[in-house]
Amino acid sequence: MNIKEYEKGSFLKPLTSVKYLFKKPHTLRYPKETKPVADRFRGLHINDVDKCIGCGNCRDICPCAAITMEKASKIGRPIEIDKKGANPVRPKIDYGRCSFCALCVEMCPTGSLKMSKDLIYTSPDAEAFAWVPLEEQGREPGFIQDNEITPLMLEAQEMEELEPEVRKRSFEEMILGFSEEQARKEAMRCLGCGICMQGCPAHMKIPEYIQAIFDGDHKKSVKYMLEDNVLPGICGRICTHRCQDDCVYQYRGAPIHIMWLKRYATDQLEDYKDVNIEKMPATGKKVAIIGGGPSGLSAAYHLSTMGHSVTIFEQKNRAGGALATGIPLYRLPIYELDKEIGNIESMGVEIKTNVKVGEDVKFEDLLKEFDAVYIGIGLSYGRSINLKGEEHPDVVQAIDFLRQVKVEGRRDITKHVIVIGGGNVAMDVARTVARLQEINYQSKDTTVETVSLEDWDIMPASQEEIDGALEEGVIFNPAWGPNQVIFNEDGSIKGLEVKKVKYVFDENHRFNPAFYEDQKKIIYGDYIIESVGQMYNFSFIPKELMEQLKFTPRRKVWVDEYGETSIPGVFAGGDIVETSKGDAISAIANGHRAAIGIDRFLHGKSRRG
Amino acid sequence: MEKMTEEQVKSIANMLRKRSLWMIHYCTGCGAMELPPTMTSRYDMERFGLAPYVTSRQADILLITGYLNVKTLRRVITVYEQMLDPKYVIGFGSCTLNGGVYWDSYAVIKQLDRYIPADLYIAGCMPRPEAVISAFRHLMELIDSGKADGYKRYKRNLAYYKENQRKVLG
Amino acid sequence: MMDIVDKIKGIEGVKVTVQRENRIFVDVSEDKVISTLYNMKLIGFHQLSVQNVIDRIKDNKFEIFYVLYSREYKINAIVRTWIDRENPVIKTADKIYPSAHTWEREISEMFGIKVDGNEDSGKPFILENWKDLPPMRKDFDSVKYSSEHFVFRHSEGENE
Amino acid sequence: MSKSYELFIGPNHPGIPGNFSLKIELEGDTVISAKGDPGYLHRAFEKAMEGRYYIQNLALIPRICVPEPDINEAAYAMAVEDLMGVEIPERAKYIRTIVLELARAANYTFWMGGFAGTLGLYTLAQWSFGDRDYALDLFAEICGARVYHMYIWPGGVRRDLPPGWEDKLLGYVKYMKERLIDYDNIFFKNVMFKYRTKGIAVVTKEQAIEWGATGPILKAAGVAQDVRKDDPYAAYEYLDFEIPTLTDGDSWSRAMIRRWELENSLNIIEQAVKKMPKKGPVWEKMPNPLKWYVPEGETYAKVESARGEHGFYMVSDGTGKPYRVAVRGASHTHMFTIAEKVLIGQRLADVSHILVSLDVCPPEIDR
Repeated sequence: MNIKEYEKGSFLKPLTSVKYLFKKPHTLRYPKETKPVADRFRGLHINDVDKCIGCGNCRDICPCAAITMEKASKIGRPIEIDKKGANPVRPKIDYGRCSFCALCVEMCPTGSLKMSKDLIYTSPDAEAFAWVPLEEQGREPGFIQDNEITPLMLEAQEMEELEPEVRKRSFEEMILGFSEEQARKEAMRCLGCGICMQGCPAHMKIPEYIQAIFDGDHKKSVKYMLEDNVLPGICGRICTHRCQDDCVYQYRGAPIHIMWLKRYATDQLEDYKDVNIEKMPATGKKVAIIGGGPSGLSAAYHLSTMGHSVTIFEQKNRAGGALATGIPLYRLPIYELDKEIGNIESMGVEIKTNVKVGEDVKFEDLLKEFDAVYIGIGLSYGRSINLKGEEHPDVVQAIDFLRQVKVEGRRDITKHVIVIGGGNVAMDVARTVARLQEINYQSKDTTVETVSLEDWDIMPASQEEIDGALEEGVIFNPAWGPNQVIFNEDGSIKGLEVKKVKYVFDENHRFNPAFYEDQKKIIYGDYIIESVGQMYNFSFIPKELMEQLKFTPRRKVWVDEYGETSIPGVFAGGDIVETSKGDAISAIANGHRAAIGIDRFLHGKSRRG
Repeated sequence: MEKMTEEQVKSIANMLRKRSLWMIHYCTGCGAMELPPTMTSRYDMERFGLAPYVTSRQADILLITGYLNVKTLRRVITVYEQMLDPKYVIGFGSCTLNGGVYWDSYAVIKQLDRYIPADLYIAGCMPRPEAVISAFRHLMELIDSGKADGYKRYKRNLAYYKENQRKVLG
Repeated sequence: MMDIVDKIKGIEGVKVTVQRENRIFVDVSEDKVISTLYNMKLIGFHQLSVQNVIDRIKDNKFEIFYVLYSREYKINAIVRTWIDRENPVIKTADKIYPSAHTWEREISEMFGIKVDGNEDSGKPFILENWKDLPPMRKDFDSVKYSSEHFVFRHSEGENE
Repeated sequence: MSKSYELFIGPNHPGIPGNFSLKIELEGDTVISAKGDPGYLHRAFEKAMEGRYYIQNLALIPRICVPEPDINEAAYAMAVEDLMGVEIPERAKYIRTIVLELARAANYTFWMGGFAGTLGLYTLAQWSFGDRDYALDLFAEICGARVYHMYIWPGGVRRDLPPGWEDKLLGYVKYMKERLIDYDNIFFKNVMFKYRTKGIAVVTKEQAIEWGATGPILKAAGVAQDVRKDDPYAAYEYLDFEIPTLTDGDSWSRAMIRRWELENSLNIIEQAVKKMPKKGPVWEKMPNPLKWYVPEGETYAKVESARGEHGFYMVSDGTGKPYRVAVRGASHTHMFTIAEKVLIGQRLADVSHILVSLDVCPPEIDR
């Protein structure tokens, strides 16, 4: 720049601007003319309320406290209220606060919230500046979220597990658990919205305990867990993790590994001495619990913290129910069970093992001796499907087989095994068989096949289990129904004849399988394990009392909202009641609920006296 | 008969008023940043008979451009009271409605209409020039229909406004 | 860089930390601040970028910091000192750095720190008619003050 | 004996650059003392930032300085990155440079209009405000807002440039360079401008250094101090540019420095667009905003704003919210230490243009 020229100054130069007299003005004659609005413009919001789950993350991140959550009934149009993993609320935005920073859009886990290109709104009414944004308001989307650049941490930490070849060789625990760094990173992802808590049958305080893990305070974390779940370490390994199915990250990325975070935190503690719920003063009341499964243990723990003295009657030689006998060692090591049951015993719960109610001790006597009785016997007997030829000794029930392997140390197996069923128990069986075959035969010339009515898409087993089984070499025969067992001439089993399934659920969505009778095949094998469900056995209850016990149409024990059966003072929980979804966490949840009910009953507050 | 003519005079006056509005040149907050483009060549609000003016006594519109600090509020009230009737107030953006991004600040008032009456608000933080022009046109409509009566409300409810003003100004 | 550090270390009573390239922290005790600043200016730190206070309420101290800059060496030096939170008084640095005068006015208003030698200390500067605690102190709760003195427009949504 | 009298200018006054007031004492029309009265724009930013998560402050920081918000975003992001030990991707550095320079150019364009306005030459005001508007539209395309961009955030920038944006940008640069000739003709080479500003409000080199001036005031007095050169941030170290200096230190020199810097900015933009990696990440992944714990420490991050050195002193105590953020705006010193002294002896008619010539930005003083 030549500064001299400027220093001189000129009278005439300004006159050159006269040329603009003859040029078209660049004035934009709004509103006659408009200019296009930028594609990423951050204007008034748009929200797809059907996609929105009301998680409230937009509200939490808003720097201006502009977002409140409006009840679904007030948003001006009907929405699906009982959507799974959703709160019946939707964001309402106060434009007397909003700073149009679009952090809410960046943080929206479903992608329902957007900003529009429209930012022209005037009104003389100051109250007219807050509304629930809807798609019907007809605004054109502007700023939307980007999966590449997002403050959300969409990717989950990879969990290390043993390689299929390695883990097959033994019953060693296959999931290795998070390292400290991984756990912190995974815990960091949590947004604390609490949508997961609804999915969890026990309504555990998930955001709180994840926050505590993030802060490195494992004791605080486990303390939060024990409030709702007395077996956190076990659930950290074998839970059906419904919470993860609801996690808001599922829409744009991978859900948080809530279960494994729980396992991480409990693994950091040798025992729970310092973190147990504080015990209330003794009340002198006595409660008997029949069955030492998860629901019984849960009820026992909470009752003892409430000051009652609790006795558990367990017919097997160790407490734990299905956890002790059914779940294979590679998923749940025995020391974990000992740790958590030991913790429950340390609260003063007496566990009487090898006591069978109805034989060693009479149910009527329990009713007399104790102030309340809790039945948590679970479904401990295998259900048969009345298969032709199932009376053969080489056709066994899954529950017996698993117990033999886990508790009695059975290690023998034949070379070709057929597992009937497509649920998680069937997977446990198949994978246990795969291990036994590896141990006995190094998997040389062995097969393990499963047969299930359900096709891949509706198979009840969880995807992780199916994937794990496939990795370990299990062969699947989905959408085949067992017809009859075929025998060799020497009386040993040759195989299983199966027929093709037409459909499993009829048009009313009821379980009512139909088959193509002409499409049949034979699966060859010499050992069949039936894994199609379990049932309870109430033979210990005397006949006159049994008549009083009310059942639901689905043949489950009827209980009120506090777990009390139709017999006053008798409570029930676990898999025998209808609220259970057949997993440990539901059993723990309704054990806890029954404990509250029993406490009320013992303090004379029972609904029916 | 006489009453009729008075009404007619009023409506003619309103019609004329809306076509020649002077806006006082007082940038009370950051919303004033979008005023220069609106005033000058790009959007040229003089097309609507609007122009900035320097003194309060001659101005018709007071723009509260965004957040209002308590210290500024005192001056704004003075300016507003100096302005002659009819006078109109436009609140710019979020801050005049409910505190905006400064909702937790000890220095900024949260609701403009508790201290002086506002005739119109514009959404945005900050509003685009198009929105500002829309607001001016909206205000003209309100003046035309006689709905922009903030100055009358101020007189009518003077005790209420003074009480609120005293509370924050001390 | 290192020769400057050595020069600063030569000033009496300072503790020098080199945080990274071009940034040095110089910690001094309360009574040595002004002499340190004077010596720093002699060394070549001609510009005071910012002077302000951090309320270390847990230690019951105010941390006063002066961000200095030397064009010659292209180094930022941050002189820090700590004073008691009860009846806080500092000495003015405006004879050394004229721009400190205004920062000190702000400090005295926002933290309630008396500045000896600064005739504007204690006079209203940014605030007007302020009757509460000095607002930048950690024990002053801005949200509480706002909800007591101003009225929020009520929004009906549920905030669980 | 002539009597002196006091005069209040502002806060409602067209000659005041924003909501700010000045108490001056005059004898005749000569100023004998001046005292600034800030606080009309005090919003308690530093307090509010202590109560918000690191990412939430993104909504606050651009509002500290209205005409040029990006410097705040950049300085804040640099402070957080420094505390966390994060290095941002190469492309993000260039994008930041482009954005900062575009903002600087827009700010100088805006300033020219204001400055010409205080001298009574309104044509330039009409032109430059209109031309700045195109820059604002460019901003709206990259980040969705004309004034408060919230585009630069810790870790890089918020979105990659939209396709075709560079061409539009270069088109704007070309347009502005042509317009600058017109600006020169109508204003900078205008004798009226020269007569009104030459020798007015002189800040000598010694005074400028002593009073702690930065930016154009210092450059106009002959000192080439610029954060972009002295402590390069973003991509400035890869770019070739000169720091303009003049020697007089008067109002004219300061205006010329800004005119010069505007051209400089346009050149830097051109260079940066050419040198920028065409592909690559623009953001280094940051933690979940609600659990964004910044390691304990203190740092001072500074950038060169249109007015001088703009800095953030940030203290973290290891939690998700900053413990203390102190903002250093260049205007703070320029108003109180310099303007109050420089105004003495000047004519009343020059007061408003001297304030604009020192580029006093009230929101940055009050915060």
